[in-house]
Amino acid sequence: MDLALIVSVQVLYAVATLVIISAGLAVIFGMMRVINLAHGEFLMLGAYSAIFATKAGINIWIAMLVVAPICVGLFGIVVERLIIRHLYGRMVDTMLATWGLSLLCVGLVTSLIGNTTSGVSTPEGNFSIGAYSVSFYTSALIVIAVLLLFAIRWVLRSTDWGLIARGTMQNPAMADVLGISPTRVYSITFAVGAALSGLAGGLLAPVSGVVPTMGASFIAKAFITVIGGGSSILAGTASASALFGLINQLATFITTPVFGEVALFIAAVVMLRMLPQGITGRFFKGSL
Amino acid sequence: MSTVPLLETRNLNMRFGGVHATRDVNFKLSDGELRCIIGPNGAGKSTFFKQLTGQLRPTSGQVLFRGQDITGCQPHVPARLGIGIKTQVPSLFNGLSVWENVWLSACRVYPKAKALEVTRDTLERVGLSSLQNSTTGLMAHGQRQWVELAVVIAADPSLILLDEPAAGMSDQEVRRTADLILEINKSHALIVVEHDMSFIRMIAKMVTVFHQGAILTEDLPDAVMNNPTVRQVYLGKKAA
Amino acid sequence: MDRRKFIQTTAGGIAAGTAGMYGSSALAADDIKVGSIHDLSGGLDIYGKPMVDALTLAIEEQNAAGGLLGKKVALINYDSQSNMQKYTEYAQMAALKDKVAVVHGGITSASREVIRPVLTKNKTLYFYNTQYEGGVCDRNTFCTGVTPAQTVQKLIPYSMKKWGKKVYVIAADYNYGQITSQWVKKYVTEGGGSVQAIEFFPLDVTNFGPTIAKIEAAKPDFVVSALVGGAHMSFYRQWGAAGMLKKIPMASSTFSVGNEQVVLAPEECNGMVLSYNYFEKIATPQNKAFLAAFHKRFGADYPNVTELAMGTYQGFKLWAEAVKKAGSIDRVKVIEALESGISIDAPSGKVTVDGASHHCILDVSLAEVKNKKLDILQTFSQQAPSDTSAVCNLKKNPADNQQYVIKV
Amino acid sequence: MTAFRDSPWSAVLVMLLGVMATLAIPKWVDDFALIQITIYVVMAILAISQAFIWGFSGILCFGQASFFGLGAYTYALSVINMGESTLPVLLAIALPGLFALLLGYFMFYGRLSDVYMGVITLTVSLIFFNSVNSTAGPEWRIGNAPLGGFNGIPSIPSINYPGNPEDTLDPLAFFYLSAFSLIAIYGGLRWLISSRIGHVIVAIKENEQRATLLGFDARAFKLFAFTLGGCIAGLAGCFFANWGSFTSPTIFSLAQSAQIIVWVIVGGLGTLVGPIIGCMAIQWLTTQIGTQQTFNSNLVLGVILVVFVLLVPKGIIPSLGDVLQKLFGKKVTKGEEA
Repeated sequence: MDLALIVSVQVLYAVATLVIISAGLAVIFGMMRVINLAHGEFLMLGAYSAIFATKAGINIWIAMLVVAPICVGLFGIVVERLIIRHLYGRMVDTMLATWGLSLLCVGLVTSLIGNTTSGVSTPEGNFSIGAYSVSFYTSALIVIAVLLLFAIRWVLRSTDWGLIARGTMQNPAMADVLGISPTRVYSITFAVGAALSGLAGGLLAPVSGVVPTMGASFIAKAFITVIGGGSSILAGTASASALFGLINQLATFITTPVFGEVALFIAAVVMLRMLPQGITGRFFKGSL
Repeated sequence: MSTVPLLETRNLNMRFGGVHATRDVNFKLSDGELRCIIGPNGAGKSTFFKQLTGQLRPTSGQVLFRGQDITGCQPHVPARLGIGIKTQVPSLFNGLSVWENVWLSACRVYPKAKALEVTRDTLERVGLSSLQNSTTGLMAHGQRQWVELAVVIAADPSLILLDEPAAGMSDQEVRRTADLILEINKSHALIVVEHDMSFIRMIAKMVTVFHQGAILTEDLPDAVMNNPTVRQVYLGKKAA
Repeated sequence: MDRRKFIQTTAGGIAAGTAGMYGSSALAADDIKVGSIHDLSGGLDIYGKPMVDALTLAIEEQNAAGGLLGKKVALINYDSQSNMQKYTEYAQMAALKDKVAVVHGGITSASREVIRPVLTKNKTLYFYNTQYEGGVCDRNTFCTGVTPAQTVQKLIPYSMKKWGKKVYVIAADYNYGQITSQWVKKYVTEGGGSVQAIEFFPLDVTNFGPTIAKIEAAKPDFVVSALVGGAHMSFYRQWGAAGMLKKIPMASSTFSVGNEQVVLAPEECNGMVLSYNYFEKIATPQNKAFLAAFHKRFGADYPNVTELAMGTYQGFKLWAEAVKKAGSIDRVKVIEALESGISIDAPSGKVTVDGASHHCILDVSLAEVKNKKLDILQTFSQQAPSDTSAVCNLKKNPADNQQYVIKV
Repeated sequence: MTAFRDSPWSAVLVMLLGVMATLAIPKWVDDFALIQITIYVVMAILAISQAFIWGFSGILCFGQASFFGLGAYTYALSVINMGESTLPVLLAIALPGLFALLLGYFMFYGRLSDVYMGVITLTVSLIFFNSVNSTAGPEWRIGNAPLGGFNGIPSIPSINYPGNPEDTLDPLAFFYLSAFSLIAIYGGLRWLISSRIGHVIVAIKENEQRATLLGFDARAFKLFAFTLGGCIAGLAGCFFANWGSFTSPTIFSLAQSAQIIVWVIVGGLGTLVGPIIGCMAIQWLTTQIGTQQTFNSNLVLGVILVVFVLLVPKGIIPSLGDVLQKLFGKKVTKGEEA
């Protein structure tokens, strides 16, 4: 019985991780149709800012939940102003520019901070379910993922900024006519997306070795989750994370972690073929 | 003339969610005929047109070309059977020259040498020979409509479907398009979807009036003009 | 648009400028050239950097003491960027273009197996200074790193005596992990114990949740880890976070090689037992002098001189000794000098080249991780590379050129 | 002169230059540089396959590394088992081609948009990378050739003259083989592009809907182009395995796919010569960076890609074409570059 419990906790943990790492991308790609291949590096920068903040004496939770998002959010604004702004509407060029940006970030961080793996230890201790012990941090991540979904939902649905942002994305010209400057909304939305990625990086710092090249392992999964999810940001990301998280963890338990990854990718390819518009292209139509 | 109609639809239906775009449309067209389809916006003209070209898969009913069922087939099949299609918004190979656009259409049907000759004749026929080297993407809207016409007839289809060929044209250009269509009708059957009544009067032989997804009436242009229901539904609003 | 045209021309200028800057570094004609091919960027840079630092120090010390055969020794550095194609390119460049006297390089066994055939074909002497799974038998190659018969053979009996007989093995999924785990299994069964399971992980896996649960279910007496690389660090972190360190002790054949004990918090790795040739706490005078020189050269806050760094330092010293003995840098003469049994008093104790297997006889110590430091528990002097010498004798058949995979 | 009419002359010119270069290089270059240039030529073949399917057929494929790797592994595994290299070379072309056919059918007959195709092809190359990366165990072997997982397959026998396995190609002969293959493939592709099928493929890239309405089954033409691209990339993989007599899973990695894309963007999308030059320039630059410790190679590649996408979106060759055109003021109503 305990094993079943542990497996379900692991599955929830995997789903929570997928939600957290793809939330930022869902905003940037889901809403703005900007394909940000530097998303992995935004995560890495978030992890590093959390580590430096913790080393500078800030409480780890504040470092992860506040410092990391703010740093990467600011970086997002700079990136949007310098690069992304010129490329709206040119999807392939944005893909290539952000790919260049990701290589650039990895190179910059490696030369500045060097390559020794840094990290911060996982806060809080652990508790045990039957014979198995689970770290508090894992359950904290699950809770944070759920809160994150509701927070995004609240911002988008019931704040005027959320409404303006959604409106502008759907029809920038219309927003212009109504006196809202799309350029400002675009840069704010991109910054929010970057901040969410920074938050994800911060949250994952304690559980993974933070190296300049850590972004690569997240980028593919984040993209598959967002694209698999489909047009509506929240319902799509949540449903895709649940599906892919489940497949990944079950395959990992049955075989090895490697085939867990391969199973995830194969499931994604097959699903994209069956539902070209993603899960919310067919189900949960019209939800946020 | 064989008794089998060139094109026939049997109670064709199309539903988008709640909207019932075409309702049990039974339509017949014989060889060499020129038929116009008119109707107010939202009467289902374009939906009907897209069902014929295979761009939309009908919810129910059949589309028969020379008796062969082509309902909901792959979009490239009607063209192979000899149906030339001109879409509402001119859809051309913008990066290529006029010559190349027309040549591509011809080369699917004719061997290499014949294709060159057909291309030259078609451009001659539509009066675009002088513009054959210019890039289609950079040309004026009217000219692009004619290029698309040339592209369609280059493949010598037995039936040509035109969706609003005169849209966005000056009167003088509309006049020239009408002459072109009449000249084309000498060797090809045509269905023209249009709502510009003056253009219809220039070319039409038989007119089919669509209203709320169904055929209201089929008659000669003058008869259609004076038909009270048509006037009330369609011309009445405009005349008032 | 003028602005854009202006930017395009300057961009073109910059690109040309940077390209021009890459002339070859200043190399006098008659310098003795030593090639170094290590990963200084990409996933494996945490191992490469300390190795190149140690090699630089060794060469600077050599030049300070009058160079070699009266000539200055020059280091040519190639960053293989954790990319196998670059390893092949640079091995060819070192052998054919720069015509170096010797190449020190290769970190993973994969990279060794790329450059070894190239260097042997192009007759350039090759030193592989990393601890590895053993079995390489090639007259043109000298392996100065420790092999399982020297380290694992000490680590397993000690751990079994201390913790018990049921062992769970986790290893990096490439030939190092595969073969080392076989050696662990051999010594565990010889000691009367049993290996419950062996699980392999590719180098980029970071989520070890399910694995920790499986280990808990198996309830082993201790775990043996042969994990490699920055990503695998997260295993130790998740292991500590799940509070497993207190429940199930751990021994490792790769921990601290990438200075993991400095990065991780004490409660994530204290008590781990390791076995290597070199630890900073070795109390020989040569080691004290070496550490003083190292910290003077690379800064006092240098985290920790790793096993691989010392392997590279000793590798160069052995080669230099052989050149002095042979009186020339000619490949065959140096090989014969090395095969005659060169030995040096290195910081890790006496290191002697075993002529038959081209491996080294050296001291091996057991140590325990305690608050980011490695405390020595036991030292075994002059351990022979018995695993490789059992299958490889280059004196009897010098033409042998392969890696024996030991059937356990 | 529109895109089609000027192609025969520029093609012949480029091929002539290629042949002259191939004959001249071995004369005034030492054998190390020859081996270096050989790998540039091999990578250029890979670049051409990407340039053809992306630049001319409009297929956004981010996973060309999958066919490249498949070609290398197929050659390695079959030549170790068979000894004689002629059949393995053919297999190294056919198998990736077959895989491209299957993957292409899976994608093109599913009405997928460009972006989705980019992500799927990228994911497929990651599937290859992860699967091959985990075959280090002794049980993973085909015949007597172990797959070797992360450490790859070392000491792969090189291509031999058809008939006798002993007589293998020396670096010079291998250079000639690769260079003339590159020239032949370049010529073949230019001929194909100016042929009827080529026109239709380019037309489909311009406007798929109009091509369909003209009666061309766009999916079949794209599948043909994609499969051809797969075969060429497979051949490049076979030559790559031959060049270093080694292959490892990193051949499928994200970094490898990224490099291919950078070559085509820097060289010039929509041309074949551009990516060849872009590929050789970038390869040379990354090797130089490796020997100098000043810059990190990722940093330089990243800057190049960002700068080119923002400032020189058409890549070197088309931009040069524009500059030359403005300088010599040729009155040309040029639409898309050849």
